[in-house]
Amino acid sequence: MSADADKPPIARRVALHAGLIAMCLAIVLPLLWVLRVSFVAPEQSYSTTLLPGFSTQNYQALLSGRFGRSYLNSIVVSLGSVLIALPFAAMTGYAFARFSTGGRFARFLMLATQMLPPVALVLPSFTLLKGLALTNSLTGLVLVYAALNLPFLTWILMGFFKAIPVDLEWAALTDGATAWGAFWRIVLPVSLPGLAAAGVLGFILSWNEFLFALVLSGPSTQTIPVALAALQTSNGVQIGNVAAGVVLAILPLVVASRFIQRFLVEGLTYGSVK
Amino acid sequence: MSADADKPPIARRVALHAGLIAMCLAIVLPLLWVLRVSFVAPEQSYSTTLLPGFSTQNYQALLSGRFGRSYLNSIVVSLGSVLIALPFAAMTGYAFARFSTGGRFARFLMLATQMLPPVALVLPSFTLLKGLALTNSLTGLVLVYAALNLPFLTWILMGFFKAIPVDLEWAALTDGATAWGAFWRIVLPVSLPGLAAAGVLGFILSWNEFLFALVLSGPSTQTIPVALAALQTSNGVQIGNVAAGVVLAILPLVVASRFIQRFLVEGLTYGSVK
Amino acid sequence: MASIDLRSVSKLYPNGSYGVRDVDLRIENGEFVIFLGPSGCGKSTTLRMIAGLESISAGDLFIGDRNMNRVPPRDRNVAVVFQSYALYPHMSVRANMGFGLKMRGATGEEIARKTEETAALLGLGQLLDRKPAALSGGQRQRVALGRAIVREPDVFLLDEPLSNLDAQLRAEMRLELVKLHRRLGRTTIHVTHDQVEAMTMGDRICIMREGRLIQAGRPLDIYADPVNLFVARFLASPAMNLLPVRLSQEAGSLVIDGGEGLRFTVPARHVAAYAPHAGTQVIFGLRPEDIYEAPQGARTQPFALRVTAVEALGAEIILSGTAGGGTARPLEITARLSRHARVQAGETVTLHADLLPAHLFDPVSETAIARPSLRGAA
Amino acid sequence: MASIDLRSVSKLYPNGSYGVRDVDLRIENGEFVIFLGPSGCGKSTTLRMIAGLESISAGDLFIGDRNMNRVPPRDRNVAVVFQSYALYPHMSVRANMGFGLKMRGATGEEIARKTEETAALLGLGQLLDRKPAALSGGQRQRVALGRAIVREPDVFLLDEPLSNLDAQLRAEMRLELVKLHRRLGRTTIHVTHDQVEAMTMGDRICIMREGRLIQAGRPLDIYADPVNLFVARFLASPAMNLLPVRLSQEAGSLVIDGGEGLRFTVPARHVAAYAPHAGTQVIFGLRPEDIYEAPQGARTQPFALRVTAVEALGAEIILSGTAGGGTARPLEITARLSRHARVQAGETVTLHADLLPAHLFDPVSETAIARPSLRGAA
Repeated sequence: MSADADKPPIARRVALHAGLIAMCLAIVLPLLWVLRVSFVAPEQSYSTTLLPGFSTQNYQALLSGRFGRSYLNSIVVSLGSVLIALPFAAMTGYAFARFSTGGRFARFLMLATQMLPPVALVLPSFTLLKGLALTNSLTGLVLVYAALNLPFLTWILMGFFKAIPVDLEWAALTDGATAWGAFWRIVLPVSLPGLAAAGVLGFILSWNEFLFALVLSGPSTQTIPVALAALQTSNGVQIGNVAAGVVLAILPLVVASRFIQRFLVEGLTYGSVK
Repeated sequence: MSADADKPPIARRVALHAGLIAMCLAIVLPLLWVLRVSFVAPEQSYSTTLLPGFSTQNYQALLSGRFGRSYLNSIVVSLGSVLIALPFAAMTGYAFARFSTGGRFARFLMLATQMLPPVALVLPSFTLLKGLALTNSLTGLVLVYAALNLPFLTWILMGFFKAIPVDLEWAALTDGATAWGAFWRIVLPVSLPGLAAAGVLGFILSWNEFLFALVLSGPSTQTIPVALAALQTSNGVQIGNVAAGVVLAILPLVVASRFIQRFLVEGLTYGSVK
Repeated sequence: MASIDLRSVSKLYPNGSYGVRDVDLRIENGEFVIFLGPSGCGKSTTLRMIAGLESISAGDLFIGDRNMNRVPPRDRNVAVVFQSYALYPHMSVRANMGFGLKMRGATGEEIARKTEETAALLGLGQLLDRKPAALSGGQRQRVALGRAIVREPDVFLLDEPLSNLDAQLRAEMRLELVKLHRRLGRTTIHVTHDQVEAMTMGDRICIMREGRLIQAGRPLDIYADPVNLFVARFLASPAMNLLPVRLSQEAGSLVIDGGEGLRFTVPARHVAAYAPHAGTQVIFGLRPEDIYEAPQGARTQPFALRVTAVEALGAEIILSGTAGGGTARPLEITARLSRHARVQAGETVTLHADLLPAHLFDPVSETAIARPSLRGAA
Repeated sequence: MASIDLRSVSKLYPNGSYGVRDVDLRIENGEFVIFLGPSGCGKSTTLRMIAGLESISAGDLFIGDRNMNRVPPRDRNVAVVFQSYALYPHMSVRANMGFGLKMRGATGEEIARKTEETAALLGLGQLLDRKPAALSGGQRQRVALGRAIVREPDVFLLDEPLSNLDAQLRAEMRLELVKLHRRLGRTTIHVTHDQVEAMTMGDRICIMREGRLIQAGRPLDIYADPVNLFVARFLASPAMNLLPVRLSQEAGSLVIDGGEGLRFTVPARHVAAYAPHAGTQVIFGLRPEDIYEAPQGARTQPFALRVTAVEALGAEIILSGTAGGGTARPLEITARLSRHARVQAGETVTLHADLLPAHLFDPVSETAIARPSLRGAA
């Protein structure tokens, strides 16, 4: 008798895997097509040959235009907003997790802010930034994104802090640390995976955000989603440029998420019944 | 000695609470202002009187126009997409949680789809729907939103299912249930809070979605976020109408979230270190 | 000097319930005290109040001569060993043990020296550079202990430190903790729900229940003279037999009547104490090990037991059966016999009870009826 | 007929490690068998393979005369009581107990009748309409048991069902489970890591370690004749003393030499069996209760113990000390004396060991050196 006696019959397994592979291709092929289009000359975008010739023409055209600037803008805005929001989120999340500050109502309020339609928030944001003369500025976008990220990051970090046993902090307190010392020397290092996961998620949210970027940025401060949208509408869809733009837009996400894949998959459990 | 000896001195407490109340007002006042503007006649929107007179004029104007139709569209689209996505999400989430189907890679792939910039997905969606003659149709929007919701709902439900002890299913299996029977009679009823929370979150995501709605809907199929945006740009900002629109847009979210507040706050813990 | 003085200390929760209520206790410098009780009895809360990890709602706490009510934990010079060990997972064993010294501003050299010394004392020398995750349960327990010892605190507070170890390791660590206490001579409070730990480790046991201190005293004193039914039931396994009987005056002697032939005469030594209760219902408390298979001279009195179950543990035999009853249902009695006893379930055997160490309890107040203790005399 | 037959059953995990390896065991119809072992020894995995909740990687499982390898759990007619109880939280006690009958297509009337009967049997009559969340731990345990009983399965599989109860309730339920088994007469497997449960509840103990079945037999047989050091160490607390000694032939008698005066003569009855090992190092296994304070006639031989710790448990005294040694460090010996013994730590006392039940083990293979058992003879 084989070592594992409970595999289904071979015919069923072949059929099963054939079906699964077909479904995987349905998901993966479009992505591969985008990759292909981005690396062939624009005039051959729609050619039926599989790879009519490798060319970085699309990327060159794209980066020589405004897209390069947009790329930099996106990095500054996404990184900046996370760096501003994360420390506040960590402290608020810790207060919620350990001291139940504000009780259930405060947590609900924080969650509720996430439920407002972004469209309803764009106009007030615009008015606020205009009053501060921060429209069309990266600073303005950074601040708005930090504000948008704050409740989400707080929520995620609250979960991580809750999972840290209070005994650890008690041990630090009796070992001679102050409350702040226990947070800084014990809680923060222990929750580094959570901070990293939260940071990357915040980065991705900011990186992908379209609506606020559209309304609050000007030509010199536009971010990648806005630039991508512009490519798709300005003078007809330049499919080669768009494909290159999409590849570039996804690139840092792939890098970042592979890097923290472990923390994301292991560490992020949205739901748990009690 | 009083029953609780460790309250801070009274002066500090007064100062602390005064500060906190000021901050709460900063958050709550704008919302109250929107509520006020929505209920006064449009010509008094900017008046300095606190309540210059109650009027439902804004609401009447709004609902007699296209907004009423948009409201219905939003309800159909949000509800429809959740109802389609939820059963699939439940089954996929259960497979991920209990049988580790696809392993870590499948879960990561699912998470990765959440990281693609929506802007990059809009054009392909449009092309797909056009091929199926489903642009400008509610059916098309429902399908797209269901697809967008699916990975997110799967992720949340996976967390809920993971938290259900496998013993429960084992007990059902030895009690005479089939695997499907155990899922249907035991796992699903036990995870009802999770299903409710996931459903409401999916509803809110669809309700608030702007970009896809903008691109994929026509005049007769526009949803609330698009309608709200139109109010803010078409013929100058009609502040009274916008305020009424915002209040109406938020209304179902308030109702839905109060209803499941307990499940959301208790049940949703995003992060946990192992 | 690190005596600990609790003066009607209470812990009141915001919801109005008491975690600890009016605890009065003085622990002398160098004493090893056990807090024993079922879960939720307030023993851990009391420990945490002494450590400063929970606030004191009412009453006063002195360590040495200093009122500690408002002193933060770091200034109390106490060390806590937690049930979960609470090792800092991102630090090596060395850094874990040195953390307290570092926080108190010790020099690097001093930290290194003391850490090495303590590690050697506990046999942790080889493990100093490991992370806690790479240690076994027993090793983690030792590191937690080492982290407490290295700081040379005035007071050790141990919160069920042995409950996560398996039976064998627990027995070893029990002895080791006692030796360590003898060697260091520091005031120690050990919280546990394990009767064996309580009986064997401490100078004194403090039994708590529902936030109150029920009885405090030397282990064998409490074992011999429990103040009430709770203590009588809680301190041993199998627990004391507690039988509802009638106490009556018959022909000049005081008789314990369990009905249907279950009758014992109160020993002369206790007659004076128990005589005032003649004619009332009482609870008769008899430990399983005070029942013998053979008569032990004049000390014991015979009775018949209908055996319902025989549990042969190898080293001894636990016998369950019924006897007496009469008006109510038959009384369930457990006896602890030597492993050489030959008894079968279903038989009726004659056993011999030693009445001298037995107790009578008031069935309403559940407290023991006072009688002269045997402990001083023995 | 529901005998259970395991024929070289193995569980191989995808990572290549064995959960259970080549277990051969026949359990007769109506037998009460205990699976005992430390956590991770494969006892629960074996139970789940019998229930059909884990697949069998190799070997065959028969229940009655039927090969069950590929039969789903619902068609095996077994009932499992889980450590977590696994009550369906959204159903009342009544629905929980009736679920199995309902799944098997019983009529509503039949379900109601059997549920009521079983509830009455277990004293759950008052609780039938409660949800599990509204029950105490002991009540949940009973409901889980009731849910298993009501279906009248051929086989009961109990996976550490008592481990979440407190000591007192555990002792009660132990007796009750035994009575229940006697009454229902169904084949029962009880998984536990508790030696007391193992010794007292079953007809037979199966001791497992690292996926293998080490020893199976009647409790007192295994206690008297452990096959190896693991079993000797595992089955009691305090564990058997295991002392490295030298076995030598001296002046016509076989001598166990622990160095520095710790010398025993092998009883005549065992000389024939042990003589071939004369002149080698062996492990001498002596149970703590085979050491007495006073000589027991010719059975016992005296030795001197330097007492290092005295643990007075009230009902008995556990003595730790050292003796012998010589070439290596002194040997640590634990003795279990009656509570009347008067010993102080620091003293050297003369104790008396009964060599007849003692064992010798091979220090390399760790197995017991075969000798005639006392069990049949006694």
